[in-house]
Amino acid sequence: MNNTFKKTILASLVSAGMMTSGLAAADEHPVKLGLMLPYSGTYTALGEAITNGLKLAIEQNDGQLGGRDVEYVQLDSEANPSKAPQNMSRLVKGDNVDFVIGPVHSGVAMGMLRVAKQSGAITIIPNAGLGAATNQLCMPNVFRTSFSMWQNSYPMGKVAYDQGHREVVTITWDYAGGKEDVAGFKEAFEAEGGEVVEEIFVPFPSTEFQSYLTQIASIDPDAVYTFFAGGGGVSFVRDYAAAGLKDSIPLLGSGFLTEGNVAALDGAGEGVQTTLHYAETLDNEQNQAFVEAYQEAYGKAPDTYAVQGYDTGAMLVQALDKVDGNTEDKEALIEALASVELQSPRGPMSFSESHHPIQNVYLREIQDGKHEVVGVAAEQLEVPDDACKM
Amino acid sequence: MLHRYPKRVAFIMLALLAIVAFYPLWGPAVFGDQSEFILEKLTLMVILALFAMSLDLLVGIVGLVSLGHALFFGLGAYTLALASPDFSPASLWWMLPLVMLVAAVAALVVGVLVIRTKGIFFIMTTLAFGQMLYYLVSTSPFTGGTDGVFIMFRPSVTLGETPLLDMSDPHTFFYLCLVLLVIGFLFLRWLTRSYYGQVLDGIHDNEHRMQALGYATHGYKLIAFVISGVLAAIAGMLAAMQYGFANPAQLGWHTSGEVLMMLILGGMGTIFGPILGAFAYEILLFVYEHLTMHWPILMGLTIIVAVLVLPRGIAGLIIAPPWQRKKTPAVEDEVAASPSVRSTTQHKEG
Amino acid sequence: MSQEPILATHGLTRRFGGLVAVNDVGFDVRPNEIHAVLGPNGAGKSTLINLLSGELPPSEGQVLFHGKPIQGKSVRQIARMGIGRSHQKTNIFPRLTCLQNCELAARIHMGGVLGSWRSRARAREVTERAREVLATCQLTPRADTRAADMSYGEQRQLQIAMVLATAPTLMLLDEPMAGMGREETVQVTDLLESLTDRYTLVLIEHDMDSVFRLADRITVMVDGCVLESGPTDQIRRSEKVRDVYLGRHHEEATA
Amino acid sequence: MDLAFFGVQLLNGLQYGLLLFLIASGLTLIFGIMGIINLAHGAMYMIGAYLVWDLTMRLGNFWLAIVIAIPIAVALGLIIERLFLDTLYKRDHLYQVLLTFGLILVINEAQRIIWGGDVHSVAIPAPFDASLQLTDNLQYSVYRLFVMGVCLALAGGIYWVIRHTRLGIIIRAGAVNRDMVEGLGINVRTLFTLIFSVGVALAAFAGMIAAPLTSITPGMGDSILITCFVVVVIGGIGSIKGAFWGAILIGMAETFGPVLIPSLASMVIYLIMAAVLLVKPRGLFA
Repeated sequence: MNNTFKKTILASLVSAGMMTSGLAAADEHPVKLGLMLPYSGTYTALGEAITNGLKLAIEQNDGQLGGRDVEYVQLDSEANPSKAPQNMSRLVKGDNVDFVIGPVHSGVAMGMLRVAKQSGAITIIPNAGLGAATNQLCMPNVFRTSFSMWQNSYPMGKVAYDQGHREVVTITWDYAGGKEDVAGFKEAFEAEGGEVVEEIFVPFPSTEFQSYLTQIASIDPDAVYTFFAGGGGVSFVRDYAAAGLKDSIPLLGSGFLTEGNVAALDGAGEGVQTTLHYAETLDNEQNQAFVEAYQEAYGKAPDTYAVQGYDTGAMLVQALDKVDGNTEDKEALIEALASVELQSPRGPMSFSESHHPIQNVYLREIQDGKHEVVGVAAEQLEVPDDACKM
Repeated sequence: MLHRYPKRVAFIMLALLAIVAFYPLWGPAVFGDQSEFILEKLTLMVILALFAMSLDLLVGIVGLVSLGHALFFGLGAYTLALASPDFSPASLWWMLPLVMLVAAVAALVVGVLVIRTKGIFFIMTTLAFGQMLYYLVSTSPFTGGTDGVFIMFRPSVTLGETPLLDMSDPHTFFYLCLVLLVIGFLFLRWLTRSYYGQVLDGIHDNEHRMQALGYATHGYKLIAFVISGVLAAIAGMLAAMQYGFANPAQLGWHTSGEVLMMLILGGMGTIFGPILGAFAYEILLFVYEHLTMHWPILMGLTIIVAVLVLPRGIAGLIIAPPWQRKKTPAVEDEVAASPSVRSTTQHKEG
Repeated sequence: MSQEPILATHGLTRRFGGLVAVNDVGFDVRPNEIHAVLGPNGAGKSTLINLLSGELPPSEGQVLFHGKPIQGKSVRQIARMGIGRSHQKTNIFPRLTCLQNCELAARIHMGGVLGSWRSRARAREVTERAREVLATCQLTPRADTRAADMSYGEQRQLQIAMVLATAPTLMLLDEPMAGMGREETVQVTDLLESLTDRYTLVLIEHDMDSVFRLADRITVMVDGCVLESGPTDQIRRSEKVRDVYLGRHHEEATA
Repeated sequence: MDLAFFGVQLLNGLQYGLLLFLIASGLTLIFGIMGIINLAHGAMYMIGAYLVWDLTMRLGNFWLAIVIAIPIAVALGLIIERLFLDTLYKRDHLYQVLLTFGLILVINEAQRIIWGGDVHSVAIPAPFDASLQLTDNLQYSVYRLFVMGVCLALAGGIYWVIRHTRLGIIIRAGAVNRDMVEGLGINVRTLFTLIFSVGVALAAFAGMIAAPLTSITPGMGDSILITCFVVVVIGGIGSIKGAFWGAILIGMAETFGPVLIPSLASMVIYLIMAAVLLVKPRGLFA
């Protein structure tokens, strides 16, 4: 990890003014990737997983993109939306990166999209799931390799109804990501004929769930649908199990509830069902190879954030090979990126006109510490992007 | 005299102003293709300088430590965001007064409730109001929630139909911010040297005595609170204008803490100090971010060292440089025995 | 000397829980007189002056200023009515210069309405008034020194100067000579004596000989009650005062 | 909301309130006696949780981990007080706010360097990992009752020390007039070091016993910090009794608020604080 620091410092000091870089020939210079991910605060683990996945994909292409070396400029987004525009501007105008990869937090994504629109910088979102990024706010130079809140929660609506649940309570943090996720579930569940009897919103980022769990117990619904991520997910699932609700009221959610935290759940997650576009136990050989390589490189099992980083790297590899390393011609580059098709560890994956992944969504259940795939909740699901005028 | 400073201060500040103002001339030569980004960074520093200066009126001059000043900064940003039409630029002619009016009303309402408290209670009530507005904006439906809201077009400055200033040009926007900073500075400098400023000094020094002389101290403090809030809101509006983005994080207590850090770095109660503090803070942040991923440790240690070793901040160094300090010992003890300290030792009284 | 009193109290009482610090005190102060309030420690002198200046609301009784009741009014309102006071524990603006301390005091009583703080003329008048008051108190050489950098005695004199600067009709001075050297006490005593042509003074003091030299009338308080109140020589001759105040030495001497 | 669930919510409010008290007691002691605003108090809560997680993992025994973690926390308090706070006692609140704000940055980042960014959890320890059947579908972990017991015991302990011991008299006197205590020949320096270390240890200890009930994540101290300040201000600065009832009040508000007035849930504690300060500007028990 530390040689990238040295490279980063040298590169940024050089580009920060010691030398006026004229229009050098496109090819010898390394491709500069600006990583705007959280390396502090509650989302630190996600930032690190995405970074690891990205670097793994590029290392597997012997560290090259379109025949050129790669240089990483890592900037801590601190998941702080108010700093997003200036950080993005620093990467684009300050460090002159060729691609910006990030963020994790939706609020930071909004700030980045603002600068992406003004600067035209090619941005690949490896996580933030706000629907607008590839809908109302879509733009040619913005791609996403992760998901939209809707894409993961919508399939669970149908699954919940098929499992016989009719009255469901939803609970999530009172912030945009949570509301969007729960809305996707409600849309599908009520389309099937089910009813969301209560929508509980918890102040962000509180993890004091006891009073809400008691409220759920008093309503006594058929099932509970929830969206929490990171530490919030671990707390909720453990409290839910400790309150003995897991046996009487099944807990459903989108994958982020338990993703990357199965170890921390230590048994409290058994039987919890979630829908997500990835599971570490997917049995296709790309995933087996990926899990092995990731385990060997970083000493721990990958999760969806790692695969999203990995696919971002694979996408760059494929696109830059197509334009054989020419990052000057933006149109051609965007065309190449849009036409990327991956045999990803998560399964076949291509991009819609609004540059959002068309991918499978799997139904998973935690069985002895692993997300076992119990079914495909949605096949090659495309996200609604009617408000997108590219 | 409390707010009369040696000649060298004026000389240094004018020199800095010249360097910053003529950046567009020497910038490209030095920074090459990065000069546009550095201009953006400079604009941000100017905006944060205005924000820090507005807080200095409260903390440095009147001695009211607010831990919720980001409330007005964010209010300025959101007033711009919510009052701007979606598909055309608003006009700055009515937007700036609107932002100032909204901030003045909010500062009056919050001020009336907060001014009566002192010491830790003032810190806590300002923090509470800041958090209240933060959650209000994060959860209410029409402010875009925690994702924030976009401002599609920067407000324009037109005379009838002919555009006077092209706001989309970064240089023009930079000079707008710089002009507002200079106006703000001159206004506060004049205010602190006026009789009203003398009253504020008296209140900072010994509010009880001022009341015994017959001064309605709450009234004077409230006016200072409103002025400080309005200036902070202008800075908030400019910050939202720069990137066209308003977000609840601009209201959070971390932002209030950051601006306080700019104050300690720059030197409080001097009006020009916080300007230096804002520049110093952003430059340090820029350097630390490039040095290591663990930059918060460096920033945290910088603040701790500033508090322990350099309580008068950069301004203190300029006003009374160490090699002169032996001649004017009074400067040092002034901080240690600052009047509100007396109130802390007897914070149980009354 | 016998016009209607500038200040009068009737049945003035102040309790702190069970303790009665000031008990049913009635006394009056005539215009342009120096009225001293004398008494041992804990006699309730300081509580009395706090009741007069509005620092403490009375439990019972009235305080009449020019015949109008002012008890219960705020410190600020009473100050604006023209009752200036100095404090036992020096209460000045340490970071401001001597001149500034007096300017702040002078300004508020020269039509210190917010509107007037702009005019240049007013500012000159205020500074003149402040310099004039500094001169009366022999503090002119110290005009531009920070109050914190002055000696204790000078700070006490500054406090009197500030009260003077507010041009009050009634001055409440709480132990103005406390902790002063011989020569400074004489200086202050002469100063106070010279003020009676324009001001009325209520003096809380321990220093017996300066009180008897200065005061026109004296009120002696013991344990919160008025023992006796009257012209200075009546008090000097009064048996009761000698028994309570001086008597103890008298008995010890003979026992 | 029928009676049974009302009872459970009451229990939840009490449990959260008592835990809040444990953290707030340290804060109000430090501020009440030393006049120091310690923004880094929340960070110590986090350090406590991480310490107990790390030691439980290494030693395999939760209780042993706590026994070792407490002296470490006291030592940390000692070091911080000696290194940083020495010059702050005579200084203005602003300098204390700023220095401890710097401390938050340092401690949060130090945590990240030592323990990294992953989310962790601690299993509920041996004797208390059972749970009671409260209603047909709701169970209540016995460990939460244990935590309440510990908090009550500590509350009683602190109250007894303050009320009936010589140290308590000195502490109460120090809260009222520090110079007077110094005048009586009591070495205030060691008193402060003791108070700060104990205060910090209380916050860390709260983090330790709460670890099994929450997830251990970077920056978990920040949100609890603001709630604690609200508790201390409502209760009355420096008053242990105030911190206790303030914590119970806020615990109930955070529990019943979201149920009764969902839309205002996140602002309810600030509304309460503003209301209390309007009625009693110095807090309920100042």
